[in-house]
Amino acid sequence: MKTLETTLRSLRESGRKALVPYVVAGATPDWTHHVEAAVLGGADAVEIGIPFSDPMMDGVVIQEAGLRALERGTTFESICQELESLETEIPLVAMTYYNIFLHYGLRRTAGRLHDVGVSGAIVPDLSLEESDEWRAASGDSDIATIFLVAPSTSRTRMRTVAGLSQGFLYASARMAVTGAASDQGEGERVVSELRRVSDIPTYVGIGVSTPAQAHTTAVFSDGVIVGSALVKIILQGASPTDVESFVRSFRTALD
Amino acid sequence: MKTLETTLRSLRESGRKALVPYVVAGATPDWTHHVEAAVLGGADAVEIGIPFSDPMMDGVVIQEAGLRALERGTTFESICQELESLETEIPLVAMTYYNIFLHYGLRRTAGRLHDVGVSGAIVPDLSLEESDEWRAASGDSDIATIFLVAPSTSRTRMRTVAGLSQGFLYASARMAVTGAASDQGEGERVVSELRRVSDIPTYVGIGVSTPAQAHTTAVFSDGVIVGSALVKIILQGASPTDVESFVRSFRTALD
Amino acid sequence: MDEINAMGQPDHRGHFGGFGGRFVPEALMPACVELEEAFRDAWSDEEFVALYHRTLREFAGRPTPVTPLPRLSQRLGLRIFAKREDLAHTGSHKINNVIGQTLLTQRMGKTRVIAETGAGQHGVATATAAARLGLGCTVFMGEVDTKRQELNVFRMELLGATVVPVTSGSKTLKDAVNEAMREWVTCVADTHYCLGSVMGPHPFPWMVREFQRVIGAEAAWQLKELGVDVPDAVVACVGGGSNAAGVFAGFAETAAQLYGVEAAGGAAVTSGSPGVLHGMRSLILQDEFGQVEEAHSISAGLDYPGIGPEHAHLADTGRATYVAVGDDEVIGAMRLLSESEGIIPALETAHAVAWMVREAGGRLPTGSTVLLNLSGRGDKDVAQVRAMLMEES
Amino acid sequence: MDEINAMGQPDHRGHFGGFGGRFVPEALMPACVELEEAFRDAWSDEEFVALYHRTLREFAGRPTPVTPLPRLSQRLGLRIFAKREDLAHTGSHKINNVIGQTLLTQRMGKTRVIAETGAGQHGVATATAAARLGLGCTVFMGEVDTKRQELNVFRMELLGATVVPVTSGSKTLKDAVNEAMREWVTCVADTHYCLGSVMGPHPFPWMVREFQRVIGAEAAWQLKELGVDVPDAVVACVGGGSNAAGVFAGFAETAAQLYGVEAAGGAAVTSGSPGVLHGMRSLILQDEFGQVEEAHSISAGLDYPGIGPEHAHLADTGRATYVAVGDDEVIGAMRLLSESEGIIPALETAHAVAWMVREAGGRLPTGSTVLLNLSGRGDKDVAQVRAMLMEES
Ligand SMILES: Cc1ncc(COP(=O)(O)O)c(C=O)c1O
Ligand SMILES: Cc1ncc(COP(=O)(O)O)c(C=O)c1O
Repeated sequence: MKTLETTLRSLRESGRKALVPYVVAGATPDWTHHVEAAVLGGADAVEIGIPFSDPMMDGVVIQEAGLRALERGTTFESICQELESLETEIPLVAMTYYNIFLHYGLRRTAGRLHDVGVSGAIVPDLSLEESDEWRAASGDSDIATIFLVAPSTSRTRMRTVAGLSQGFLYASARMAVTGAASDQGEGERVVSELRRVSDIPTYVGIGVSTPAQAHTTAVFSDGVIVGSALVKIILQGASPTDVESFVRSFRTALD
Repeated sequence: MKTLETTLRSLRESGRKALVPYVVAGATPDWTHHVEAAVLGGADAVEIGIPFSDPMMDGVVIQEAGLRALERGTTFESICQELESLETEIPLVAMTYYNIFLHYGLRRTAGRLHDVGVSGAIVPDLSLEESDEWRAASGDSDIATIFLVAPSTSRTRMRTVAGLSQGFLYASARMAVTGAASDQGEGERVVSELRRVSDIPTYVGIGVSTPAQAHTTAVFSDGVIVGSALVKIILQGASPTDVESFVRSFRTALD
Repeated sequence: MDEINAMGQPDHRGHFGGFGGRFVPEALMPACVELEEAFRDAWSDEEFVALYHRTLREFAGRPTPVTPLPRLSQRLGLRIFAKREDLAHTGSHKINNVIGQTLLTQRMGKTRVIAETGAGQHGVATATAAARLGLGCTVFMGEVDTKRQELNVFRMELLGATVVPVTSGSKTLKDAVNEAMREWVTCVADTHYCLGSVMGPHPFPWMVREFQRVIGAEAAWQLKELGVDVPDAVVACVGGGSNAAGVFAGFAETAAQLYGVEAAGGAAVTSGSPGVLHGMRSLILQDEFGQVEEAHSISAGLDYPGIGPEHAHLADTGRATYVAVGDDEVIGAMRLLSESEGIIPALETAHAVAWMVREAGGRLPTGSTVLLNLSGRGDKDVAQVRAMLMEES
Repeated sequence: MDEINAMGQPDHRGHFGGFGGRFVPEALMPACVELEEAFRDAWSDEEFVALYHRTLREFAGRPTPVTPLPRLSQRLGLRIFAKREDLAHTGSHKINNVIGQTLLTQRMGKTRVIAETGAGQHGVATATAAARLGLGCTVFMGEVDTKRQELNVFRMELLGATVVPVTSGSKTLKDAVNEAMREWVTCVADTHYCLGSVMGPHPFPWMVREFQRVIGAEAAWQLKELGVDVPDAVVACVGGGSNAAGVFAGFAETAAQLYGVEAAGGAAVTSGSPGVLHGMRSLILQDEFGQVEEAHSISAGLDYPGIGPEHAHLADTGRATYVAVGDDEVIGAMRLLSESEGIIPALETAHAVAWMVREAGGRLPTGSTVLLNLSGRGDKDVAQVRAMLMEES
């Protein structure tokens, strides 16, 4: 079992609901401070978005953040360098599209991510069926590969996905790309079905945008992923302190 | 034999080359004065153009004159009324397109033309083959029907055309619509071929635009028709006196 | 009513009953006679006919299909089939005629064609067929139209043709015909005048109808294959009348009702009277003094003050019925066919559709089978229609 | 080189050698699987196949002819034949694919399609096929393109479709695909994503090629009828690669050389490298960091930074050869074909013509027989070309 999963399992055992905020690397010059602020605010892990030109699974907010990052000259390597200087105890999980890894080289990617303190990877366009190569390349590294489950995923398929996911399972609350939503979506059904086939920590994301939603969601899941809602305030110019208190509002709702 | 032909035959017998200028009725308010001036200048007959919206056989100058006439509200009837007040000894020949006659009624047209002192009609889009009706309708009037012969007309066909033409034969000097031309065209060949099949007075038109051309043309024909060259100066504002001296310059060249 | 041979040959002078004939300057008479002879000869020469049909097949995409229109049929309570001239090369039936005439030009040993055009459809078709055979090509187009239809001018130029803007008269189609005739007088020895519809002097109305007959001939067997022996009605728009003549020819000797739909602003049958224009005796729009009036239609292809003489005759004998549709009904009809069947028709064609909409359940009884001649595609018209709709809103 | 079954089925994961596959969000995986099953099932159901072919025939005007191009042949010293996709309904081969996919949509019980479009050709084709079947239709189009191609937007609207301007990324085709995928995630239960080329996740590259195979299949027997057993070369332009795949499929198992002509500014084979984009592993234009680059071509239909995975594979195995042509060669080629044969090709197609001009006597030896896939007509492009030429002069 990779370190990420061990960490997150013991987090769950401690009775704490996981809070995983999402920060787009490079979207602002001080993004690493935002990461640190999120930690201070009570995050249990942080998703580090590595921008890609064609973010097929992302809504307008994260697209915009990615675009800004790219315009600032952000690259996989520049992000890794900035991560090197970031001091944190909690796990970091890279989130990007497969072409970025492919282009950098799969083994090289896994090694580099590990070197800079990343312990997991979410690659939404890397389907289970196409993941052999990456899993082989990252297998002997300590990078956990996190798969997503969607409301459209069949039960049989859930079993397979859950079986291969490492670290945690990303349960998508709705049929949508990243972005705020006002309703609860189908997270509860998805998680309850997953529970029958796996005991891996299961976090709900896609559309979790308020502390109240996070609270309700945490009742049936092991944690929540807060993406667009946080990225949005960062795009609007939030300071690290703003980020810290934003994250803390979720922390409070979860505890 | 209709009066027009009798007149023109005796003109030829007198040794005089016929000069037939062309005036577009209604192109200017004083067009009847232009006709009278042409007579004073030495015309032997005058072609009176009755304007038609779609003058398929006319070049730009006569088109323009016709358009001006139509814009001034000229109609077949208004022209006839104005002709009524025109006093002249020499023959007048109406020139227009068939639809004008058809629309006014064929018998009615012949009668009206005769009443206002016209003795011939040139209808360039009325082919021999389609002329039965008109010839029947005008047969017992004293309106002579003048047909054209073109450089493309075969010898056999020339015989038929010449046989039907009354008053005179209009020999087209070239394959062209009305308008000035600098060369002599094929008039000489056309006339010499016509001579073999008919002794009707034969006048050459289409492109005769200078006294010199008229002179050369009269050597092999019985006369010339001067259209666009005269209409052009009228459009440019020629006074009746200008018209008279223009026509006289041709008269001098012919005598 | 003499239905047998209703659309046979005209008489030896090119008359269809009281219409037709040859009203042209003497200079053009020999050319008309030569053309008539050349056409008669070619049309009875199996090799020429085979070449014509092979060119239509290999180059122009014939046979064009007959498409059942289930959704429009349901809306209108009819059983509608469309003969798809919009799928012919260059986008309308015009290509059938120009392929015939350019092949004939070649056969006559002439090396150049001239043509008139209104919106540019016939001009583009002529330039196309001329390019294919390596013939020179000059197209006369009213100056007003060259400005309204810049893209078609460019299309013709791309195809190697010369476009001459006509500045006489109203500077539109009618004047382009006059100008082409004037030009023809000067170059008739090596040049054929490729007229664009069933109009002009004999043999054009007859010849162009024969070159368009393929529409009706194909549709007749295609309908049979689709289980329709004879349609109750055949509907076509009428400008000069070539697409209508072509499709009617396939059904003239059947019991099918034939309907020609004119544009209200260019309705030579509905609002015109007998007269002579452009070398033919026919029905034309004219004022009380016999001056020809300008037609006014939303659709350039129907913007013609005359009609082919055979149509005047078919109207006279009652074999075909002519009706008129106003500009206001046309856009809705264009939209209806587009939305319900995925075919954007030309504005010309949309007149025929509009009339079907109006008469469904009326002169076209519910349940009756209708063949619509879909004479052309609407691509050429979308810019105009869009601009009109934007102005309105 | 394994020529037998060179263009057969991909493996069970949709791989063509090292390319293809299914790189999509988990939310779309079930839809891809469902689609694959539905397509397999339909494609082996005689009734469906018959319906597809009947629709192509009755509605879309198939078979399109193969036209010998004598004058161009003479100029280039080749024996050239053109497969006339320009004569298919809506003006290009795109209709073949959308008819297949919309019929499949109906069969799957879905009531709506979405599509991406660049210049609008695929969007118009999709809107057309959707209108014909009464399916809802939404088309995603980069905002930049909606402005460049206002008329195509209007055309789609006339056909009853909704056009959504895409404001993300470069606001062009590539982003329209992203946006369509994002939309599909939200409505996959009742909506089919009608992809416009042999790209995207499995089964699209295979399915679209099968729906386009009719081009090559027809051309093969049509050439035989014209006395050509197997052409020496088959030439097609390549954007995503659907027209090329369709025509290649008819000749993959023959000795014909296959040439795919890319736009120099969108040459995924010539200038790209392996990567993953839009659900597939293929060759793509990307910068040194793996960010996908925008393509830049005079021709909107070739303005795509990727290529269908099967082409990447055909390039890999050497069965087909891919070459690139720059914008500067294209207008001349468009003019050449127009003038010499009376066919104005689409700018996309003109790339293939330009390459033939360049290689006549070179890679296309004098006297060799060439099949050109004339993928579409140039009507959509004349305004652009005219504006460009006017700027130059
Ligand atoms: C599509 C279409 N239909 C009809 C017409 C009218 O011509 P005709 O009455 O000769 O068929 C035109 C003329 O341009 C046309 O383009
Ligand atoms: C006429 C034409 N040819 C070619 C293409 C390129 O697409 P593909 O490579 O999928 O055939 C397009 C795309 O719009 C097109 O319109």
